[in-house]
Amino acid sequence: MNTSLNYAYYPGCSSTGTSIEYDMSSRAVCAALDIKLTDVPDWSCCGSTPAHTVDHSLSSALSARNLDQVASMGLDSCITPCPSCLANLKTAKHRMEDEGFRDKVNNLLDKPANTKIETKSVLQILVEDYGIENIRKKVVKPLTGLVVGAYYGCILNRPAELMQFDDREHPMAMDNIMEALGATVVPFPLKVECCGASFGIPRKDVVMRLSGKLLDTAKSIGAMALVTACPLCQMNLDMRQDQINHANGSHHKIPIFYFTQLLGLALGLTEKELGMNKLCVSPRTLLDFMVNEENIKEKAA
Amino acid sequence: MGNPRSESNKGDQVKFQEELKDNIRKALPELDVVIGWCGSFDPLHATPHFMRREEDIDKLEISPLSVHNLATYLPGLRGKKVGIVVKGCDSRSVVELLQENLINREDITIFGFPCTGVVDQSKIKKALGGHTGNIEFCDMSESVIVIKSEDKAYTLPMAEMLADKCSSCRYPDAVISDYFAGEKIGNKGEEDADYAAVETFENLSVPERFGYWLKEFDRCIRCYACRNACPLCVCRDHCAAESRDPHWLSQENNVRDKLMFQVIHAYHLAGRCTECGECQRACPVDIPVLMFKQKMNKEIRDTFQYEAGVDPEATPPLLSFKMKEENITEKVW
Amino acid sequence: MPVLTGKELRIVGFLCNWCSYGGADTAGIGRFNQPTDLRIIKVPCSGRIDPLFVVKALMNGADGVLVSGCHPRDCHYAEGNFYARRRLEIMHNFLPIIGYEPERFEYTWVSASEGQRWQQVVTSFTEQIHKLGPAPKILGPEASDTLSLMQAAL
Amino acid sequence: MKVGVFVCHCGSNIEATVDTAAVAAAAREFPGVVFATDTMYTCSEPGQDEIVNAIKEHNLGGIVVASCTPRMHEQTFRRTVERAGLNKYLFEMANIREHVSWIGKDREANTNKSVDLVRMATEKLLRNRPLYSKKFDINKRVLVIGGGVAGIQAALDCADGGLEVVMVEKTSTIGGKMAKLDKTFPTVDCSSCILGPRMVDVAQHPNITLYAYSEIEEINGYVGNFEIKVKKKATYVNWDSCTGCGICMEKCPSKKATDYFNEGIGKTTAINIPFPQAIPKKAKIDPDFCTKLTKGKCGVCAKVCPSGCIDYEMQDEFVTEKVGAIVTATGYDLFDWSVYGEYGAGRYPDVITGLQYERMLSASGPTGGHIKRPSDGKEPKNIVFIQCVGSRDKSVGRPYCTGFCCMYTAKQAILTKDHLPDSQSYVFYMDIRAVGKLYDEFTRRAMEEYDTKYIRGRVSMIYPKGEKLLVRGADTLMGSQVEVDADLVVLAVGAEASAGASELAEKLRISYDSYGFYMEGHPKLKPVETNTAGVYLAGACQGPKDIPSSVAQGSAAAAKVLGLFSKDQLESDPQVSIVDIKRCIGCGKCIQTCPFGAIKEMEFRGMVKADVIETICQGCGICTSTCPQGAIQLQHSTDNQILSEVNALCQF
Repeated sequence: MNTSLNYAYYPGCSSTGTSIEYDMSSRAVCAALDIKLTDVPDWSCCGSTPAHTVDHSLSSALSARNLDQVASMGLDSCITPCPSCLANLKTAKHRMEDEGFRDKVNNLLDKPANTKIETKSVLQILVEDYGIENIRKKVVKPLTGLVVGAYYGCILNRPAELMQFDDREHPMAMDNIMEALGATVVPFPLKVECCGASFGIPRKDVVMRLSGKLLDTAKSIGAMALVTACPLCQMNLDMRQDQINHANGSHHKIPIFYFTQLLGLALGLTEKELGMNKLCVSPRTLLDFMVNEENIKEKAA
Repeated sequence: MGNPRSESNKGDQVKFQEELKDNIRKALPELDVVIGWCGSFDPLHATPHFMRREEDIDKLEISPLSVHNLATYLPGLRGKKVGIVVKGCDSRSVVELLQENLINREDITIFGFPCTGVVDQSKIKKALGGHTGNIEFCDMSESVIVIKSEDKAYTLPMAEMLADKCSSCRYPDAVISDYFAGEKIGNKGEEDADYAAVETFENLSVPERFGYWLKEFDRCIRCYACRNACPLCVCRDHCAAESRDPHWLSQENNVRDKLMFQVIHAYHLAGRCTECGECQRACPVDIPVLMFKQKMNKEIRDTFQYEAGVDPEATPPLLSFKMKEENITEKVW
Repeated sequence: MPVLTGKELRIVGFLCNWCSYGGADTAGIGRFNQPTDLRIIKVPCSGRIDPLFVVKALMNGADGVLVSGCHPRDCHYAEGNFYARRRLEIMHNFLPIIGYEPERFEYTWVSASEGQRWQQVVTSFTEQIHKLGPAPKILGPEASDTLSLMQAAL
Repeated sequence: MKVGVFVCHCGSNIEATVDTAAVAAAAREFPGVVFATDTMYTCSEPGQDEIVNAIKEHNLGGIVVASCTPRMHEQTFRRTVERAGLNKYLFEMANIREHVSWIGKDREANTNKSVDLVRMATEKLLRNRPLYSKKFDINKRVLVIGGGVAGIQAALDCADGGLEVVMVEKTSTIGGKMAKLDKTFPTVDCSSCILGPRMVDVAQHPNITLYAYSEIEEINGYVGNFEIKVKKKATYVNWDSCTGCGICMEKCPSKKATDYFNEGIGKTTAINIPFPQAIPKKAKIDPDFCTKLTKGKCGVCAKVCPSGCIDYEMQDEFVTEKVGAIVTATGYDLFDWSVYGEYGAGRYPDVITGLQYERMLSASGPTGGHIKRPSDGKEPKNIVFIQCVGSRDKSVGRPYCTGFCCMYTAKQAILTKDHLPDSQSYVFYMDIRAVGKLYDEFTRRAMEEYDTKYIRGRVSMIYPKGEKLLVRGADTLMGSQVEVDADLVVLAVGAEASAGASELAEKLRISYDSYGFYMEGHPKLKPVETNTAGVYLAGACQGPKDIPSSVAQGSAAAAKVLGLFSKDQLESDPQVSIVDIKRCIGCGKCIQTCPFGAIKEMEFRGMVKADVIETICQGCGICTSTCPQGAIQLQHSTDNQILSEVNALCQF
């Protein structure tokens, strides 16, 4: 195990709002695992906002600026919890391999863009750099009794050539982590399906249909909860669960966790540190159930 | 010079020379001829010496003047029982000839001795102001050469008069011998090979390098002394340089064919040349023709970790191959 | 014919009969456009290519030499390209001492089916030679003839 | 030598971008050239006659034709000059079509380049010498590698033609892929009923020696005289006494062995005969699963075998066969479809290959001809066929069309309805390629009479939904998304060269394309020959083929072999090395590097010299580039000939 994991950390804008619990739990988990995170100084938007549909060079310039900030820290790699940020940071680097495009970006920046910085997701460094077996060793409160499905969303590992992480059709990173934490993992057949996020504003009906299908499927395979690694996926499934139920006539009440939250729980962190209270679909019953199950197991032992 | 001589060395030299003569005396009855060196037309030169009778042995002289690589004679004497006195570098030529089946081991008796280097006559000539006629006296110690010529006396530092190959010599002792007279100095391997001169030259610009050779070869008189002195130029009368079939070179006096010949020579020696330096020594117009061979050897060493003239059983790299070549990176298009 | 000044340089190719010559044919059959500088000499096998042919071509005025044979293990004669690889590699690395850029000579492997690869090899090798420009030509019997020209060029 | 030059227009193929008249005019100035002209089609009869007439009229001693690649017409023109009384090696070609006119449109540059190529050819020709072939005896036996339908056809045709045939088959039975099929398209006749008798013929034919469960270890020699080392893999059963009674199979306690014949649908015993009609019908032990061989415990088969033929100590055995020609019929294997993550990459048991489905359909297969889901053994209702899995897909490195999947998918859809009248089949396709006699009619029947729903589009995802598999794809004709709840998904997996094809090609010294398929001598005119004399191709080893094409090529290869063997002696290629005895110094470097052992030492006036054995020399010329003094020269590619070409190009 690498004892001195040290990364520049790019939180991304959702981390200050809708996915604050993802940011909290990511930081808490890394601290608990002795992974040193240093915030990218004066970080700004990554450009994955509507900018990227309007102007590629502007979008990439935003990413390039943040990558420059990383370089100014004397580091050559950076991690972020958000797959959307990650995709845009990687896309910018990829596009800038083209000289003409790089010139355009450089015109928008004060200094030539750095094209060397590598970016990874928090999930990726936990799996690849820290290692699942090392996580397993750190578990103090196993997720006994929890039956969970892992939902990765569509951009965490796609396009495969760009993201360079896990299998594009059948990722297992979160499944393996959950298994290491003592949960019962049910294979989630729609793990890389689209939740409809990109239609979130103009076509809510699409979100209702697509996310509704995800929840239906979760229920059909007996998952008590889903874990995600994406602020948008989580938001659609969690915050909009009521709207989905309403639109589809369903009655789901499935807690949607960030994987870092459950990881933190197993590492013995408090619910507060992990922002459990920020979830819309209350995980209360489930959390109590797990504690209860663990007690039964201990007694039996 | 690479092998420091102690003051007691001269005494040793006399001793091993006597031992060497004893060795030859013992072996000569079984042999047709033993080749060594003896004094020549003036005290500054030695000449190859063919010993057939016992009394010839007394004339044998080993000194820094024993410059000739006597292995050059061996293929021509094939079929005869031949003894040969070899410096370390000469012995490597013998190894090569054995490897290429051009001489038979059972016909050859090899007499080795610890060589401390031979002189470069061109350097002496230069030190003497360009002419070496009428040498009246020459004496050599470990550190100096004292020469009297036309009433002038010169005291030249030995170290500066040694051949370049001797200053970086890695094989002072014969690598193969039946008799060895004196104490061995100790050989080094191919990894210690020193190609600084080649590397320095390669740092010159492309036109500088090309221009250098054009200028050097401009004075080549196509005498082929370089080839004739080479112990491994075994084609002799059938050299590609003078043949019409194959017709590699014209007989015209042009610098292109002169240069081409040297490349042919270097390539035909690839993986075979032991850098004995005879080609360069023999050149009457002092063209540094050894550098091509050194460059070739450097590439052979770097690519195949191979050095010629060490192991009579080895297969030279250009006559063999590996399915996967560790040190060859092919161009990616 | 003289090279078309400003348009072409003199590039000589040595191609083995079984793979690369066929690959060049395949490129032709596929109408894969290529620069016109290269002239191809067909030999039975890359193992037939004496590296001295390469030097001969350069000294006689070629600006670039390209050798192509079957891919390793695919030699029609089983071993020819393995010998060729060693010999050509050594010559490639030797060239700088004479005063030729090693990039003037490349060797590679193209199979009879790889028309597209052949097009790519020819195109990028031709570009490479054009980037280097014309090689020094040795003119006349005396070195001075060439040297004065080189001086003028510098 | 007086040289004549003919510059071909090749219609407009050359003339369009090369000024052939200017090339001919330039050629007239070359030393040695006394006659030069441009002609419309030099290879045509009048074109050839023109050459013959010019030779006679101008007393020409050699001819240069500037036209297409020598791989196309060198033989043609050699015969032409021979017809005019010249030695056929007094001829050279300049390739101004494939290497000039077809690869650039710059007429000035092309013309200039053509002149160079003609000068080069002329300079070489001036150094050509007449060469004469030697005759040598041939061994009129033929080796057939591979016992699939193409190999069987080639072997039987050769054997019926009176040749001794040696057949080497990798698996323990012949029959190949066809033996695994239930029915064949477009006639829907029983595959084993038509193949079975042919397999029996192979076994019973007095002229055929069959080595099953054997592989080619080594091939030496050349056309007419190959020497083949065959590895007979250890079967642990003495086949001389095995009667194929099958008692060992009944009693073998190790019943979990992979059933290769049934494509992994079901399991078999460690000692097994792959299927009842196997030829030879002999048992073999799979050493990976036999507990006697893995753990040293068991020995049941040895106890029950009535003829005592079990031998656990058996080792691989090598035999040598001498033949004069080789037919390669190594067939194909299925593409490894597990790269398709969207189809589950092998995670879902109810996603199977077409060949697995075929075994299921077969009455002698593991399910006795019943279609069952591998996961739960239930009868499927909705069956989805996906075509072009590993065909026409650049993203997985398989851009070519396998060609027969459209047809076998239609066949399987029809058979599905026959087996399960209540079922519904869906076929996701890209295009329907039904080129062949009665083929298109057949796919129409699948759609119209058997109510198979054909959906034009690719499948983007398969995922489990309860017990079913949800197949989602695009219907590109409707422009909509389609989802089918399937019980079983059958993938029409494309073909690729059989495993080990490239290693065998290296032994045969033939070329193969980037997918491992063997290269034919010429895509149009030499479809069964290879560029190695005496080696022929049959069946899918040359490219994916259906049964009729494979059989046709098997027969064609046999015809080629019979043609080759119609003479008692072959003419050797005179383009071999010769030693100039005066120049040779006997260093033996050529002997050391010759890959064929074609050079030996000889004694000449007490000196050692090299000597070439003409019939063994293959003409590679490694010796020539090895010999420093140029004492050994490859004729027709001598140092002087190549130097003259170099000089011709580099004189400016």
